[in-house]
Amino acid sequence: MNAETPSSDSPSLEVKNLVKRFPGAIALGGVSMTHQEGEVLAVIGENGAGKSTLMKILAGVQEPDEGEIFLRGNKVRIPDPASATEHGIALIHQELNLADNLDIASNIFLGREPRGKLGWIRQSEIREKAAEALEQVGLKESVRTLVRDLSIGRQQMVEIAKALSFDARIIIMDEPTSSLSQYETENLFQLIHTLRERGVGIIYISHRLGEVKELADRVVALRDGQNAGEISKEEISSDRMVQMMVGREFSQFYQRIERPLGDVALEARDLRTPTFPQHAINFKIRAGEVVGLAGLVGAGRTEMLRCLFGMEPATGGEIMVNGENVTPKNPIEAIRAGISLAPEDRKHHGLILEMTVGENLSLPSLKRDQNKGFLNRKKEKILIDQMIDAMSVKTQSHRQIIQYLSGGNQQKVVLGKWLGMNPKVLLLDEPTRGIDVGAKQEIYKLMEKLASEGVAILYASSEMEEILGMADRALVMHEGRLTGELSRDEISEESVMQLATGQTRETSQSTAE
Amino acid sequence: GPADSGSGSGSSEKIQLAYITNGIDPFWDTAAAGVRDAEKEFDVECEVVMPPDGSTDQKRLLEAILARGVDGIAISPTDADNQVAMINDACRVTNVITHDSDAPDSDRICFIGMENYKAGREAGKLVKEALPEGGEIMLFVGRLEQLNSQQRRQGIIDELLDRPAQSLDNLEQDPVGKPIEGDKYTILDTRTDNFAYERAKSNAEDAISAYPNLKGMVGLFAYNAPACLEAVKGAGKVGEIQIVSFDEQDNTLQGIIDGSIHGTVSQQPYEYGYHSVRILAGLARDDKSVLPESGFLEIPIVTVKKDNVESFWKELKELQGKGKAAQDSEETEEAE
Amino acid sequence: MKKILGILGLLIFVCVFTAIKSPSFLSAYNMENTLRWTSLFGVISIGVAFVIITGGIDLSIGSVIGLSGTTLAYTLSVKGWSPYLVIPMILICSMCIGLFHGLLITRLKLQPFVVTLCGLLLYRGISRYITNDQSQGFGSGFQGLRQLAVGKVAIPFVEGFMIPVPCFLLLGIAIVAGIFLNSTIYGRYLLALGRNEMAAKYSGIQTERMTLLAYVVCSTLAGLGGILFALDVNSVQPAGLGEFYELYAIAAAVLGGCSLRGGEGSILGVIIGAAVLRVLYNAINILRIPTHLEFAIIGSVILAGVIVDELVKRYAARRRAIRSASQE
Amino acid sequence: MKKILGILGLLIFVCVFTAIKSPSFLSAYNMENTLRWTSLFGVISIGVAFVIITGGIDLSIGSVIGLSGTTLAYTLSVKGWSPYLVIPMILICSMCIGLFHGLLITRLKLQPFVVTLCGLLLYRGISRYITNDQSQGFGSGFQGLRQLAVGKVAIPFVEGFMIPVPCFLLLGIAIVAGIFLNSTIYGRYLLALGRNEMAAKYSGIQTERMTLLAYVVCSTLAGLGGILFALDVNSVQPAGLGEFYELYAIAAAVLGGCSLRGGEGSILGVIIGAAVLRVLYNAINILRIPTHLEFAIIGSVILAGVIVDELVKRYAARRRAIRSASQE
Ligand SMILES: Nc1ncnc2c1ncn2[C@@H]1O[C@H](COP(=O)(O)OP(=O)(O)OP(=O)(O)O)[C@@H](O)[C@H]1O
Ligand SMILES: Nc1ncnc2c1ncn2[C@@H]1O[C@H](COP(=O)(O)OP(=O)(O)OP(=O)(O)O)[C@@H](O)[C@H]1O
Ligand SMILES: [Mg+2]
Ligand SMILES: [Mg+2]
Repeated sequence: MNAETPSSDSPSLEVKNLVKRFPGAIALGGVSMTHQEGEVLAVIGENGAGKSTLMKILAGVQEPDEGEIFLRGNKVRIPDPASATEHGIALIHQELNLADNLDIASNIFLGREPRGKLGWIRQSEIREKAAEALEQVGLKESVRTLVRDLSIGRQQMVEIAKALSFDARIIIMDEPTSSLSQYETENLFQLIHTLRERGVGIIYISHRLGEVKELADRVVALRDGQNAGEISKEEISSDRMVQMMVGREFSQFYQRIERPLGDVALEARDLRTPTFPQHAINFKIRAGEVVGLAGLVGAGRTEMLRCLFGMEPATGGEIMVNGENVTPKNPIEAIRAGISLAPEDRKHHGLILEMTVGENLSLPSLKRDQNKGFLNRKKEKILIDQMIDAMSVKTQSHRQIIQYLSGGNQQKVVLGKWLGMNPKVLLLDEPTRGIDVGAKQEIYKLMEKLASEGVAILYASSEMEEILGMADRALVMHEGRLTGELSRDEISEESVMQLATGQTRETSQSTAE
Repeated sequence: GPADSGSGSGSSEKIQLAYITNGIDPFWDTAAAGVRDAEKEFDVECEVVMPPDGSTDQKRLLEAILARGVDGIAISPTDADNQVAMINDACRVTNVITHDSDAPDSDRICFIGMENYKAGREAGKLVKEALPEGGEIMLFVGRLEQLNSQQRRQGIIDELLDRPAQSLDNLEQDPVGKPIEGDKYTILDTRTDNFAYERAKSNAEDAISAYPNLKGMVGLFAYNAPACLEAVKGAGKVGEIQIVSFDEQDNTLQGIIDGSIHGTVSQQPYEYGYHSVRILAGLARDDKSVLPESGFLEIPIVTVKKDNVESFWKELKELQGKGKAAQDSEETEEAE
Repeated sequence: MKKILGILGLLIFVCVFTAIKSPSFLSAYNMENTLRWTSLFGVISIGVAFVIITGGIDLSIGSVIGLSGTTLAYTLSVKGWSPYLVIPMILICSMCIGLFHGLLITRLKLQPFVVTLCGLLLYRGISRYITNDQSQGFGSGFQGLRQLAVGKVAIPFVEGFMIPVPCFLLLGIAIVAGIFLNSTIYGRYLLALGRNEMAAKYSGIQTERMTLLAYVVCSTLAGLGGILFALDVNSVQPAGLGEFYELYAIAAAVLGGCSLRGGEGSILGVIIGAAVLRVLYNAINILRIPTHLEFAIIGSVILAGVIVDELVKRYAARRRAIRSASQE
Repeated sequence: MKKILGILGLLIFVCVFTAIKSPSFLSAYNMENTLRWTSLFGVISIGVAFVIITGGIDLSIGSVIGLSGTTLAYTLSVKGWSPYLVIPMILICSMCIGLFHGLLITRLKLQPFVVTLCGLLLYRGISRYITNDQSQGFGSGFQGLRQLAVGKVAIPFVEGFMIPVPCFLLLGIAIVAGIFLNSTIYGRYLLALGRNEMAAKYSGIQTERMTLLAYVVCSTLAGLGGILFALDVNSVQPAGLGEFYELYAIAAAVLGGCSLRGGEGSILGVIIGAAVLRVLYNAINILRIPTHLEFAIIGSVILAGVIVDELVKRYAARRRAIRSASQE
């Protein structure tokens, strides 16, 4: 417990006037920040505020154009990731960065393998230590599993385990929970508490303000690459944080309006997914209904949504849209039947990173708007402008290459792609993953609006608040099984968790129909 | 080589000739030596052009030579029947003669060479000498698509089967891939290697494996017999399998001296190079007397066996040495 | 557009250099020849560019060229079939070859490299088998048909210089390909799936069908190229025609701005790429550089060109960054 | 391991088939030859596998083989230099070639395809230039040195069958390469960066240095291969030695389980891949199939092998899925 006495005159980490420019964007325009020994410092800000850029600089992934970094009062340079490791700084990247051809253990120790002479790998030592790290984060997988066989959520946990396995003095977590559900998140929090007690400093970035409230000793806010204020533990409240980030007051978060429900728009009858063919899935969603899909990481939500969208055709059962059997064998059939899916993994499935914002937005609707096979550039432009506007995508122009947008803005484009298609059934897989409060609210509003226009919405979410706040009804899954349905009145943190961990409730079955 | 270093003054006075081969092969190295000697003797400049990739390349290079202009071209057509138009195009702007392989239907002025079919028959005779008892024979060649390899092959076959000489205008060929059986000799197969020496060797090795009774191997291209020799040595069957060769690669001649190759048929490529340049130089100076009477200058075939190999080789070395010396001095001149 | 500038610069440099060194480079005869060869290689390079844009590769085109050229000469001269029957037949067969590759790649998920490498061997073998390894040709017949490859068209009011017929073919194909790639939804689909096939699939694009299309286009153009090469050279060696052309075509495409990672490419660039290669070959001969230096020179000129291009781009990017920083 | 099974199956199938059809296949002389050729091609394929694992490609190895073989024959026979000087010199030069490629690729970020294609042309040109396009050879000299390639070692207590020396070379190289790839951190770094260079970089791996290493290994082994080929064949054509070998080597690597997308590969698989190619060539000759069918047969056998492998894998996966479903 020697870390209980942080010396206030030389903080463990201090940055002064960091500037980072990109062609066409200034990510950081002179940011300063201090981090005290053993504290949990939360960094918040809207999408594109510069949080990740700041962290990448600290981890040696990028070099600042101007500014200074001090560690325990000494000025340092961090030119590459290896020297960040030497300084005891570990970063959990916002976007997954794993070599998916290697197994979990190799990934955790990549670049820092316990080695013998001549670079000999000590394989058993790696496996042992990796297993420990996995246990710490509560991931029940063999360390020999290849990373490419893991779902995104589990890959995220591997990333966390990787950072933990360092003997780091400061661990930076850039949205570590963005694809974790409540259960794993709590696990992570436990871990953070343990680490703090051990004197390890944490810098925590999240758009989930509830988490920040629970964890942070201090909160630093960034806005447009500038410092936008700082509050201490006592002052932390959602309103204050939002105000710092957005620069104005922010009122009610979830605004549910009562809507009249239409006929059944989407129905799954005895649906069997390729990964869990032993469980039949049955549910109905009515037009204008917003249904949440909850579950732990790996519960099979993504799998089911992919099935509904025809990406991985169902191995059994039927999918009905407006009472018609459509059971799509591929996405084209799904789209034709009026089903759209905004996928979870935006880097690999949602976007074509090297293409422009505009080209990404119009990709699904090109076919509809075509002019005998030719591009209809006029319609395309109108659609793009409309969507950039509707989703308030922060971009210089629609010609910007999308990989240079911040994560949140990228996510807006993913949603925008599908809203342009006027779907009957909208499937959203983690629609607010990694996006800021403002954008989140816009997306919620959009969902409300679409629902009131008669679109049936099924959204998978790992964020409990989102299920509690948005859903008219909730479906809960556990290991590929639909463990229950909760009506609006039944949705509560406990009831969702109960079903998500596999404890079936007697009442849930009766209310389901 | 006679590369134009850009100064231009010297080269514009001298007569410019081009000697185009049908590929890259040691055979042509000897021919180039003849070209170099004649260059000196007749005070002309002649570029030796070896197209690496067959007909297409030959056409491309010929076009480029015509584009920059020459006073005469000697060409060895890869596919005479189908290159008539191309050769005629060249005839329209300059003097064209053929060497090694003729294009009789074209407007070329004359042909220097000998008949590959005859050479084939000579090789057949060598085989008969080496294997008076008869036996199984394999043929090896770079590419069978070329006229010269087809004629050589057919010459050997006809000789071994004691058939009468065929007319070249309408050569009847035995199909590839089936054994051709005569009274004494059986020609098992003809294997091609696409000019890859390593394939030539592995083809020979595989033939030794596949045909335990193999008695003779004939290499139709210069590098084939040495490759066969390597394989025979590896199998420990020197003397057991007789080898007959074409052309005069060092390894072949050494093999004849050692007694591991029975003999070779030389077309004297040096003479091709020499006479091509001599005739073209004459024509460029409007001297028609250099032309052979019938339009065909026959270069005699030389059969090299153990008894005459040493003198043949010595002479060859002298010729090549002269050619090389001429070339070297030229290069040093250029460098200055 | 920017990607083309480098290669265009190289082309201009080589042309100007050669023209200064030797006046015969600009002679009508030489220009016509160079244009003709560029057109022939341009046609096959455009095909290969389609495949490269999808992130694939086609090593078989040299052999497809060989097969189509051989079949043409064989059926016309030896079998005496009608060209009106043979040419469509060859094009349809080439199309089927592309379809075959495409199906193996999209349905069985085999690696394009492996599939087309097997194709390289297989079609070469078939050409040699059909003709029993004998050279084929048209002799002095089929003069009318051969105009497709060797014909020239006079330009009104210009004397001495005529445009080779293959140029028009290339022009037509390039325009269609350019419009397809840039102005139709399918072109956009190709570019998208070349970059990220999964994301394209999630956007409702029938990626398999588009990939199939690219391979079909590639093989068909190779088949057409084979016809033209055979008609041009007049002499077809079943074991030789088209050998190594896959590398030339791929090189032309890559020099012209296609990335082998997929998703990038411009038709104009590809044609310029093909032109650079042809002009280099021509220049070497025109400048009387010995043939055995050919490869060394082409290799080093291209390498130097690519390196200079990269350095210039970096320099420009640095300048731009400094300028934009000082403005703010 | 699973990836190798398919190709191993193909190898066994071809061997058994040929052995049944013709007893000469199993004769000592034939096995020795096949082993020797497999070893020679195996050496260069292992080099290429390293580059492929990093997600790159090396098209230049055929020309590096040509250059190294030509230089060896030229300096030994014509210049009369000592082998003790020449062989290290050639290996060092090959290393430098790899370094040069690697630097262009990692520092200037040029595409490996372009760089090594230029290399293909350049080194071929240099070989032809050095020797003035004249064939080179060792005549009947250098018998001792030539044992490196054509020598054989008797096995104790086994009569008739001897092991060719190149086999030992291959074995040594394969063991070192296998250990490097699987049991050292550097091998792991190669695999990681081949799949996800960013991830490797973020983990503090000096990806550029590793990529460089792969190209150096590849060129060095190609240089060694060139020496062996020249010693084996005894006669070297500067324009021909090694032509197309890059395709064979890449094919061997890919058949042996390397993915051209990088990050995958096993040394054992590569050797089996090389063996399949050589055995096929051998089988065609042994079975007395005409040479002009060679390509067609090799192409179709490999294609059939790859297709069957894929279908079997799919079938197995389906069976497994059904079984696991019925268990629960
Ligand atoms: N490599 C790059 N090239 C150009 N612009 C970039 C690059 N990386 C980031 N940017 C820009 O820098 C700004 C800050 O991005 P950064 O990723 O740091 O935001 P963030 O605060 O992490 O946002 P989010 O919450 O969405 O992750 C954004 O405007 C982004 O577009
Ligand atoms: N490519 C894959 N190969 C094998 N198994 C997979 C693959 N992708 C997912 N799985 C497994 O399928 C199950 C369901 O995963 P899925 O991604 O559908 O879950 P999820 O509820 O969406 O969880 P997450 O929050 O991680 O996205 C998990 O057990 C996962 O490990
Ligand atoms: Mg971020
Ligand atoms: Mg999911």
